[in-house]
Amino acid sequence: MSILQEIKNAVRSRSIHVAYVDVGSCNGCDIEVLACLAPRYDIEQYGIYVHNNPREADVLLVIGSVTPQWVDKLRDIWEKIPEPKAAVAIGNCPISGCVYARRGTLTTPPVENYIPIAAQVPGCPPRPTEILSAILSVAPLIYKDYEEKHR
Amino acid sequence: MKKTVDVSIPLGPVHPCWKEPVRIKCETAGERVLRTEVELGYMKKGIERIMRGRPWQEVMFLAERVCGICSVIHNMVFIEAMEEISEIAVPPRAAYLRVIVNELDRMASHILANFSYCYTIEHETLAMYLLNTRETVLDNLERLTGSRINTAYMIPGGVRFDLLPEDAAAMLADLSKVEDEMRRYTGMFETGPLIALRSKGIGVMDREEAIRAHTVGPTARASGVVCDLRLRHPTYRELGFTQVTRTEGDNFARIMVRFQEVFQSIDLIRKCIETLPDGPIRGGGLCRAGETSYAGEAPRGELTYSIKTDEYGRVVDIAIRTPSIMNIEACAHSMIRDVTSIADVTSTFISSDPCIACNER
Amino acid sequence: MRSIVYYLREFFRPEWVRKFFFAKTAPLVAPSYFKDYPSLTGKECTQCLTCMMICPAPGAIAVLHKKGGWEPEIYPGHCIRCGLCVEACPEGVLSSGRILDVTSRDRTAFSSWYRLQVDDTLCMRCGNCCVSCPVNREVDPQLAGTGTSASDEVIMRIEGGRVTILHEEKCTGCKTCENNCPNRAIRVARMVEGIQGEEEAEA
Amino acid sequence: MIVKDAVCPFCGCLCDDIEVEVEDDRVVAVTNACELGTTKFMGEKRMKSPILRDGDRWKDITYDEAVQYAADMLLSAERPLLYGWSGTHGEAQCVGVHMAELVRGVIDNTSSVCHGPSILAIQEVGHPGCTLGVVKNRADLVIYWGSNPIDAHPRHLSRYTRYAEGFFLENAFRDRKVIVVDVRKTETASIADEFVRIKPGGDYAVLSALRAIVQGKTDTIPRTVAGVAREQLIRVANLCKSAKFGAVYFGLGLTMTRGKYKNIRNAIELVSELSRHTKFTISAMRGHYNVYGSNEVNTWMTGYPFGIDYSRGIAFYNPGETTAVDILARKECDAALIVGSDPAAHFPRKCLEHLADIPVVQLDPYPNATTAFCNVQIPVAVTGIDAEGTAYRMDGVPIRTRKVLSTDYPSDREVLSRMYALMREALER
Repeated sequence: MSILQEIKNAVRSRSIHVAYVDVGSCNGCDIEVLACLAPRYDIEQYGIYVHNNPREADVLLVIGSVTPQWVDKLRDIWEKIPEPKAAVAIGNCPISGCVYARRGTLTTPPVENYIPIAAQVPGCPPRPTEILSAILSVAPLIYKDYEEKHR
Repeated sequence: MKKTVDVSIPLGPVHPCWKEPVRIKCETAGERVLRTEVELGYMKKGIERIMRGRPWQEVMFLAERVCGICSVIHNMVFIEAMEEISEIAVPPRAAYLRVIVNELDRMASHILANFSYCYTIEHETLAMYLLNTRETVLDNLERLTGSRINTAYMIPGGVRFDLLPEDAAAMLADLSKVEDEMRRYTGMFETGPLIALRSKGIGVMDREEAIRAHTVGPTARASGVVCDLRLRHPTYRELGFTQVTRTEGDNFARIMVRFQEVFQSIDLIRKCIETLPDGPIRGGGLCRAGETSYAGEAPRGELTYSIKTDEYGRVVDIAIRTPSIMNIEACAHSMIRDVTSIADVTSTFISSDPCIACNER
Repeated sequence: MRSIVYYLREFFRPEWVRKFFFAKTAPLVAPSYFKDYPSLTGKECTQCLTCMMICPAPGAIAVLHKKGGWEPEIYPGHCIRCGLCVEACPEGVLSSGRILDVTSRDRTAFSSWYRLQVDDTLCMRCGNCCVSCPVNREVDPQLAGTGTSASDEVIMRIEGGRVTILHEEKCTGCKTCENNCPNRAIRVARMVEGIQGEEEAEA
Repeated sequence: MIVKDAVCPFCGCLCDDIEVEVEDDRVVAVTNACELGTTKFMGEKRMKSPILRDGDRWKDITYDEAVQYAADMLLSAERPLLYGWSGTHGEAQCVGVHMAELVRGVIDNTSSVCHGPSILAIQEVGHPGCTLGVVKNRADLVIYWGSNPIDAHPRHLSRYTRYAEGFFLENAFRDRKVIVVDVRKTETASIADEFVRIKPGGDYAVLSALRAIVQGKTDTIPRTVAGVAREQLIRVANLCKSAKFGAVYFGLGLTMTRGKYKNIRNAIELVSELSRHTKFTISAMRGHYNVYGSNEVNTWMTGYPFGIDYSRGIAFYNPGETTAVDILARKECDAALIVGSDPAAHFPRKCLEHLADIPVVQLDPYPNATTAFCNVQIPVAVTGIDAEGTAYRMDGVPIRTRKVLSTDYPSDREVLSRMYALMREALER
């Protein structure tokens, strides 16, 4: 492995731009992602920066079970994210639909049906600590030797 | 011929300023925004449809998940509506504990709303201060109920966990810390000249307009409307509750009302802990058939549950009216009228504390 | 000018300066009182299915037959960590946060009743409800194996051309039948009451 | 009186655990059976005696007259059609084949309009099938493709696939996965773990896509195949590959849609593809309780499963030429004997126009849509209720149905044997 590649790996895993998209959640996971910004958890000390702009993001946090409005829009957003990219499902909703996965619901979970999911953070809602450690654990795996893997 | 509308700019549904998907169409003439229109429907999950035919212990969790920010009040209004239907009495200790949890949740919600406003007007320092204080509030919520959000604390006829004396002491200590911090932040907000530039006199809605638009909660109270449903709640009346009202009706007033209500909540919790009666925390009682419409004061305003149950206590029909729907429409039509820039659209919209998840369910 | 003074005052508070130079974020741990996913305490499960009955999230908990007896299993991604199963379990098989301690001290519990209703006009008599019912499977192994029931001890069976409910009192309210009915013909009404025993004498 | 372990003569499941309560030679209650079976057991409004069309009225006649009429009709016909057979027992079907050979007629059974294409595909590539017991005891993945067992075979799920405790599965009900592939969300789909909704007529494409994924050529799959997202196809293929033992059940939704037998061929090839990774079987969801039996009986007596033409003196089989719909549509046949089926309810209009022109004799206990086309209808005993007989379950297991009632009605076999004897006598003379 070249030194350049090593530098790239190191830099990439310490500089993660995050976009999050709420495809029909109860807001619970949403504000727990926000709480990660709080100085208590301080997501930025790990080099994670929360944008809401898919075009400059590396990691997409998907929150919520998929509502009919989002079925096509979610794919569009995913395609707008430049490579290398990864999606992390936050909370139960994108994994199983949580309590909404019942008869009569309008949602169509799981999110895996629409975009590939790299990691899942179960919980309703997950604690900010769990979200943080999930993002931190998924980042190096994806960005390590990205060029080698996708040559 | 003179063109009145230059271009129609859509904001959202994915926008850095609002955390939930909503779309605002702004009709602009130059830099000025003439009219706005809010487009909803990105979060419709059909919760009321799912709720039908389910017993309280399932609907309770669905009600909580109508909105994750003000989950406690959804739980409380639903449970109190069921208690009204089934004529279940609540032990006094449980009623006080409910107030404590509800006020903690209200504090968290108000601080979050003010955080979003500060974030939107790019005052990130104050925003981060507020978010950190919110963590302290959530700690207390977690200590009492076991989880930070979606606490599932109230059940028909009582609450689930008791407040231990050592936790009560810790809560009082935390509350005075929060009060100190909040005093400082309120001072910063009140006196900050840059904040005043972005807040004072922007998004003004006067009293008549507020009444005509049926606004509720802090948004209405900032325009001088008396609308706090806690004035009618028996436990709050025992505690001697009075409403916070301001008269300016602009962004600044709406945020300041929330700051003041946080202090009020702190006082209420203190009073609750001091006068917490002894006794059981659960009275029992089965849910029965009946029909009622019950309203409570959510952090964003009046929240109404209209419920019809069958003989086994299952919800046959349910309709929820959440506060944000009135506030969002009032915001779009009364506050954001002929404002000077697009930036004011976002800040005014956030100042009315819209909750899209509540709204669309 | 006033704002500059304000910010200077803000940043030169000794508290802030101390924080700035000795910044320490809290370690990423959950407090002990956090209601995490229920874990097993090691006590014996009697397969009463109370946990499945009270669980508000679909597919979050199942009592499975493991080597050496029954054992509840929690499915993360479905479980919403409400702690109701912990509180409802009469044997204390599950534990989460400090719910067990608090409930045993306050003597709080849930008691429940169940009612079964079958809508004959919707029912196809496919037998899914009878065979999927965990109590039926336990009572009559023949039913579980072949879909045939000859025993009168089961909760419900197809008898006389309709789903006949024989022992409503055996129902544990797990709603497996309701979830596996393709026509929504069978409905379980669960009536749950939160109760509290008499306070123990101060000791 | 309670008759235990009766066999339900309705669908291909042939549930053999039915308890029938009989009082005064009437069925009063049925236990364990599904709605369909219960209704069949409790059936009322049976015909009292054979009827003969007399102008625009019906005339009651005796069995002797009716049998004589049928024998005469068949003997005088140039190209008689003997159709149906799936609603009767195997012994009667035997007699039917002999009869067809005697009068040099065409014998066809209902599979020519239901699972005929499946049989054609099986003739081409073989049938990796198994009995229902194997599925019950081993399968941890069941796929229903284009069939809705809750409506058509209600107890299939509870007895054999979804819920039944398996000998080799610890928590069978939890461990089993059910995938439903259909064009609409059926009742079965509502209790399935995975529902694949395809556009009508897209079965072949979806099967081919699944084959490609199983072969590892995932990158060749477009974003959607016949309305199914690529991700879902990959998930389904992975579910199939990771199963220990899978079973595919297909219904007319696969057989009788665009592509016909090529669909089934593709499905069988998918199964053999999957069998390189794990164990997989495929079976048809047969409709009538003894339609499998009619194929069996025809095959071991004539060599062909359906649509056998004896006009040349030897058995000749050419689906599309010697099958009932084609013969009727070409207005070839000049007499029809219909046993245990109701073609008038299912055949195209053109066929029915011809059926109305020719003499028709029907053997059926109840008046049905075909009655309107009949010259003579002979009420017979219902196999499994007031007659005994052998029937073949959908997986090819012969089951002897039991008699729960005693009535005066003759069975299909008796009526047909008498007819056959009369015809032989007449020919020998």
